[in-house]
Amino acid sequence: MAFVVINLIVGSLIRPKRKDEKGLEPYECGEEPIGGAQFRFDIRYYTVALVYVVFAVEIAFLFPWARVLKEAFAEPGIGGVALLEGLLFIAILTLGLAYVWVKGDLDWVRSFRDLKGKSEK
Amino acid sequence: MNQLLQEPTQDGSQRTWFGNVYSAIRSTASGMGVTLRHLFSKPVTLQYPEERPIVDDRYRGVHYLEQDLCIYCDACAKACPIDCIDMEAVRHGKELEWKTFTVDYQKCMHCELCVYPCPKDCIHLGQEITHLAEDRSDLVHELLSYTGLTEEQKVRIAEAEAKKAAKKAALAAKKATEVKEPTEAEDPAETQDAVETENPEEEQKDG
Amino acid sequence: MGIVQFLSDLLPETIPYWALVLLGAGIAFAIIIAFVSVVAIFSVWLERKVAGHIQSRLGPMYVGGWHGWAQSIADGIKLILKEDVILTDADRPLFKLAPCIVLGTALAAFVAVPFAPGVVPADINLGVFFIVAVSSLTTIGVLMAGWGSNNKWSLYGAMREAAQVASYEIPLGLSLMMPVMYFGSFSLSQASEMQAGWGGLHWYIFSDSFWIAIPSFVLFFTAALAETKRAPFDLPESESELVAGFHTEYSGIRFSFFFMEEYAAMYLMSAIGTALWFGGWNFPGLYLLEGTALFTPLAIAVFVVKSMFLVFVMMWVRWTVPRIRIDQVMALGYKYLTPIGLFLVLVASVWEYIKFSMMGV
Amino acid sequence: MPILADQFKENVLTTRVDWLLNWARLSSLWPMTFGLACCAIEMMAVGAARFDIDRFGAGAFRATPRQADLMIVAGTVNFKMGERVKRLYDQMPEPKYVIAMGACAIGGGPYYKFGYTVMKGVDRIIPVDVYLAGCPPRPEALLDALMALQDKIRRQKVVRTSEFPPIPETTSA
Amino acid sequence: MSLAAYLTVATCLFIIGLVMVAARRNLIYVLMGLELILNAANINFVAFNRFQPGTALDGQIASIFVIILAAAEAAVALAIVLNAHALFDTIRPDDYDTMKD
Amino acid sequence: MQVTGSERIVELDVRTQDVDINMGPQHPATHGVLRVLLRADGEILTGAQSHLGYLHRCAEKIGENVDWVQYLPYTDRYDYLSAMNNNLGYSLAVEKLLGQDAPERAQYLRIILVELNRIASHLVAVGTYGLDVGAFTPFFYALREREMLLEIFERICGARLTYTFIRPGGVMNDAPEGWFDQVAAFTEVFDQKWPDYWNLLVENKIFIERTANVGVLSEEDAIAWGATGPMLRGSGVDWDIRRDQPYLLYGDLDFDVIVGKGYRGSVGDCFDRNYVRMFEMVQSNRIVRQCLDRIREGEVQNEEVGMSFACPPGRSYVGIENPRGELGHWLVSDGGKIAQRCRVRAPSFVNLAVVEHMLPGCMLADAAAIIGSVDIVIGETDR
Amino acid sequence: MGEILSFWFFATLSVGCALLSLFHKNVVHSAFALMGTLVGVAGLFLLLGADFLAMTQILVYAGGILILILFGLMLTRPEPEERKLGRIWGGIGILGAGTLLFVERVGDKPWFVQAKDLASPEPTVREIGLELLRRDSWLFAFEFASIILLAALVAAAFIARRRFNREEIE
Ligand code: SF4
Ligand code: SF4
Ligand code: SF4
Repeated sequence: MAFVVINLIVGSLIRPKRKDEKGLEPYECGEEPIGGAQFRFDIRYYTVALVYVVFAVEIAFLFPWARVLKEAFAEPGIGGVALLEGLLFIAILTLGLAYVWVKGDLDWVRSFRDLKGKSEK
Repeated sequence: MNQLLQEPTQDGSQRTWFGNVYSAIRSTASGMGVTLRHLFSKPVTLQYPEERPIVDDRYRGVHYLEQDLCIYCDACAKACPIDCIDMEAVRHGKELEWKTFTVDYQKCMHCELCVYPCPKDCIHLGQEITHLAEDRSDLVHELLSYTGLTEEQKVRIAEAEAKKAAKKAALAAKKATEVKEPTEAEDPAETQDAVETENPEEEQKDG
Repeated sequence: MGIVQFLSDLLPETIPYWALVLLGAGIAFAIIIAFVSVVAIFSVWLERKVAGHIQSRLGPMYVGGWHGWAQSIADGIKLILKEDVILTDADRPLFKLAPCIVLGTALAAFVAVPFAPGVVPADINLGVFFIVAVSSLTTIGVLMAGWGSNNKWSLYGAMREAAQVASYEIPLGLSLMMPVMYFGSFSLSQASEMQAGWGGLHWYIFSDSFWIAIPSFVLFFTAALAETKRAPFDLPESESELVAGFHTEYSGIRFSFFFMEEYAAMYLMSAIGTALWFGGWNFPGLYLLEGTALFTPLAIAVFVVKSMFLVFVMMWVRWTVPRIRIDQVMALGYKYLTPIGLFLVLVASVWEYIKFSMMGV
Repeated sequence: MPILADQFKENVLTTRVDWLLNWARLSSLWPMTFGLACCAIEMMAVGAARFDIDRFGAGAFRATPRQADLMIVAGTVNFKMGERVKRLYDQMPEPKYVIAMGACAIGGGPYYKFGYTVMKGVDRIIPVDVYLAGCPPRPEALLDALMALQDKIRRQKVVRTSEFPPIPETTSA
Repeated sequence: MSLAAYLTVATCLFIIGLVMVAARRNLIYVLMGLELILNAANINFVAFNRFQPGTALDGQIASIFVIILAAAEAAVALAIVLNAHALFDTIRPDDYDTMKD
Repeated sequence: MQVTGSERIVELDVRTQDVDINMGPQHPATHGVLRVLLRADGEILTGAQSHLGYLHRCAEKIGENVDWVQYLPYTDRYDYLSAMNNNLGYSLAVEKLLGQDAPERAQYLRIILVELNRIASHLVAVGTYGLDVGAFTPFFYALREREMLLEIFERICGARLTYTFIRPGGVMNDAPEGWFDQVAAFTEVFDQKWPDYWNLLVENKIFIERTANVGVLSEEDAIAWGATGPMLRGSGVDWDIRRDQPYLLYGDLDFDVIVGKGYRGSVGDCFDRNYVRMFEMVQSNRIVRQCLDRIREGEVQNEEVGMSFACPPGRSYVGIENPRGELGHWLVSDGGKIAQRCRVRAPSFVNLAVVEHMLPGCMLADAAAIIGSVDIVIGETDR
Repeated sequence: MGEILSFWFFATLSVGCALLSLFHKNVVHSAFALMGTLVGVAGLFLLLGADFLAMTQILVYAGGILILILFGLMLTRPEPEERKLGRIWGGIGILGAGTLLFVERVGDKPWFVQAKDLASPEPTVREIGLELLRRDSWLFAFEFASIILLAALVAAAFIARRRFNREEIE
């Protein structure tokens, strides 16, 4: 801890600082940047996040299930049903996965030209 | 030849789900095999500052000049595409008083074109590989090992002058006596040429 | 809170409890930072040596003497001394906060790593789950970095990172479910303890469920590579596409934070792998020493060496394979690893049931 | 410039600190991935297995100037590119060093005479620490240049003086 | 800490969320406000559960379901927001009445 | 990992913003100082424009200012990865003007050198292509083997990169003692090392996925855009100047022309271009072996052609098969010691033109893969 | 004492960040500030003995929903929103007053039991797991959750995919 703090302090004392504003523009491979960097982005990322959120919840559910599975077999009143219940849960979500898969939401459209070529043929 | 040098086959299995999984695992494993083999084989690295590379005789490095052979004919400078070579000397009859003979490494591209036309075969590109400086003007490289006249040269010039004077005197004397023997006049010059080629080579060093 | 207990025994009773807690937290934090720094320094050096030898060259040789051992120390000092560039139109608060969040979350996740019996910074009983959850926070830090840099390459890198790391949390979680099911516990130290049998070789990967353990480990390892942004999943910082990705605009010490985080995360993932699949600190014969003073240091050493080996495998993979494209990353995550993970969970749970009903274990 | 610059008299401590800082700097000169022309191929060769610049700790080629310490100007700089070179140099954080590799970068090289687009020396836009002649210089020569630069850094006095080279103002050659 | 302390925090979050929904005219803010409200509710659930000795973990499990619903809601709502944005080129609900003309 | 290219047509109604990004002049993927101005919608490129001139060195103008032989060093420097080939192209053009030929031994020496240089150039191309798609190690292996070749070159002509060796009327020097053995040893070693690249890079699943079906250039397009070299052959056109318009003694030699067949995707994708390079190395190796068998003692320089000469008035165009495609030299002489017109048809300049046309619709990561697969050398495009 | 400290820390973190995100001009900053709130709430959960819930909160909220929101922001135009401070303060005023009134009414209940007087919390995940599987308690909800998730996934994917054409609407 002290090591880090000392590092930071000493570093900030010794570290050179530049006086002018030269070279503080964004780096764009040596060129002057064109336009700002805060722009609207691709829709694909959104679908990915969407699928992720749903499955993250699934994981949150499955973790306790997996944790207690062994004990649940022995637990009176649960028994082997625990297995079926979990599998049902997985199955239903697999349906969801299958849906987005079949509908092509998991594909990142690769090439407009590919598509064009296909539609022309 | 190796099996692999055969052309690959069209592999339809790459297009199925299981085919993809299989080929991904297989090819990654074989790639990792190659890298693992290299991990334990000996590196090819030449540890430069400790181990020096063997530089071939033909290597075109930094120039050097056999100064005593050079006849200040400017052929090398003319052959150079970018005029790197700059030389200046004063002729004292057959002897040269070198002022400067520089190669400008701000321009030189080590193409060796200056070497071929040299009538005396006295300029070379040597085996020295590094030429660096912290100041750019240091890169104008002086090839001469000495400037001005050496003692021997002075002696020879003096001799030559003496001979010349003697010859002049003789000539004048002969003229006076109307006897013509022009062939004799060249003899001393020839012997002097021979002496010149035998000059010691210790002084020829590249800077 | 082992440390707090220890401190309260050590120090006079007049010291208030909250001071003890703060002190304990500070000490734990310092230890973790020190450990992570050492691990990072060592792994950077190792990475360069491994890369060197794989590429049939030598890697660092001169700095510090023997095989350039001080190379990464020099790198570290130099990075501290570098000018800290902040762009004129960067989003300053985000730009400054991002490296701290990224490194902070990586360090926080270290709390749950068990090095030896009893040597756990904090034996969180949710171990695995905690690590998965906390490491998902790095994404936010990276998004901050990308957004705050006001640079297109950075933003691209950050978006990729967010999409990729988020997606691969699913296979990662699924792959961790198999050991959780097998051990019936989230705690990494409990899992390690449970692998102590067979003279120290009762590792999950050698157990009766080995045929589930091996694929699940491969799954875990792949997902872990993606989570730590290592090749072939190094798209967020891919050099030939995005220059340096989300840390394009970072220099000096802030960059070193990202650098350290990468290696810390690598070590973290390897530690999980070691604790769950490769028996943690267990090693054949080591149990003989139990009770002696040698035991704990040796156990720590075994654990560190095992996880360092996994780190080495990560490096080995990195220097072997090309980089995947972003759509392929997504396809691999959702179309290959997730179904495989779900299938494995199914098989493993059925296997557990079979074992339960047949053998009663 | 460092705040601490010019604040101390020379003594054992500052010499020690100088030694440490210089050691760190010279041991970890990360070059920028920045090839211009033929010389860049030899620069690549230096990074490759046979010569392995990584032995000196300078093998971590960084693609972004923000993380680089050393700019190896390897190749011909023409006026169009010169502007970019200068911008990239400006974008590197202090302390930064430059090696001008090859005749072209030093003074226009083969294009000195007829190359009307070629900048006659990169030191007209950025300060150069080490000039390395050759066309292209051998990889060993580049290693020599690196060592020369390390020597130069070793002589630098970090704690006391602000010895960073002034940036020339002219952008025209 | 007492139950009241947790409830105070929850109330603060709730108020902030509500104000955010009401006062900031941007669909994303509305969404964020909703999340705050749900969080406040979760704190309440858990806090009551904790301070009601002897009960099972129903409060906590209820919060888990709240989180799930929040996830589902966020996913669908954001999809709608994106569509709205595609349609009207803005995400300010105030401007949506332009479609009437 | 395979993406079953979604069949549905996407209407881009969510108004994402197209953004203009500079790729280059200083970018690891642009092989020097090419600048490509990309227009991207998220990860997908919608437009591309390449900007040249960051390495313009007036090479052609210099050709009109210096002697015939003095221009030789400058030919080294436009395609600095295959300087021997450039020397050869220029020398052949000058020889055509002069109406002179090189002696047989010189011709075989030239073929050996040129083919070895082709291997060296393809090694760099394949290696840096590995870098472009993210595999670092093959690059190091490739440069390691190339280092052996450079040693061979250095022994015969004294330079590693800029050879100035093949000259009008022959070559500068005869081979030193033991040189042919060294070459023969190399051909053996190379055959042993070649499978490593294949296993490590080309057959890797990820590499295949990254390159197959990416940047497809159809046969018609390739011809229409004037692509040459591996670019053209990768698209399935069976055309090689060495075989179809033989120069030197290529007519007598036995070698195959490698043509892309779409083994892993469609014909003309990045994989095929890379595949062509990989197997061309093997063929070059074969050619070198044959030349080693056939070469006889003899002169290496046509005595009629000196170091400084004047060419008779006339014009000549000679195109040769450079590693990157057809390298043409167009020389006009007015009878003087200096060319009146010197013009170079640089293969990568022409090949580069297709890139603008291939990039839109690909992904950002493909930009690196496609530009890399064209294998441009900026010294040549900008000259 | 440690508990009080932590409570104040997390409470300030969550409420402060919530306020920050309420008042901030820049919508992206607001979203990032929300992370502080979510982590703070997770901390409060921890203090309340709900460790599993805290982790779920971080995993789903901070790692999932927040990223979703951020992606949403980056897809839509992140214009600096003109915030109407009057409206915000007004809202806070009214709601605050209302709450105070309410607390005035019901605030006399025994709500001031100190947590440290209660039994310290047990690890919850085992209980939660078993509870979720018991037929008489949460099993139905557990299965139902999966259906809700399925519905959400399908619906969201559908809506996100569906693109209206302007002409179609007009
Ligand atoms: S080597 Fe070439 S460039 Fe250098 S001086 Fe000689 S002729 Fe001129
Ligand atoms: S060509 Fe030879 S002899 Fe003539 S000046 Fe040059 S070096 Fe001297
Ligand atoms: S110095 Fe020579 S090798 Fe280097 S860039 Fe210039 S011309 Fe090319």
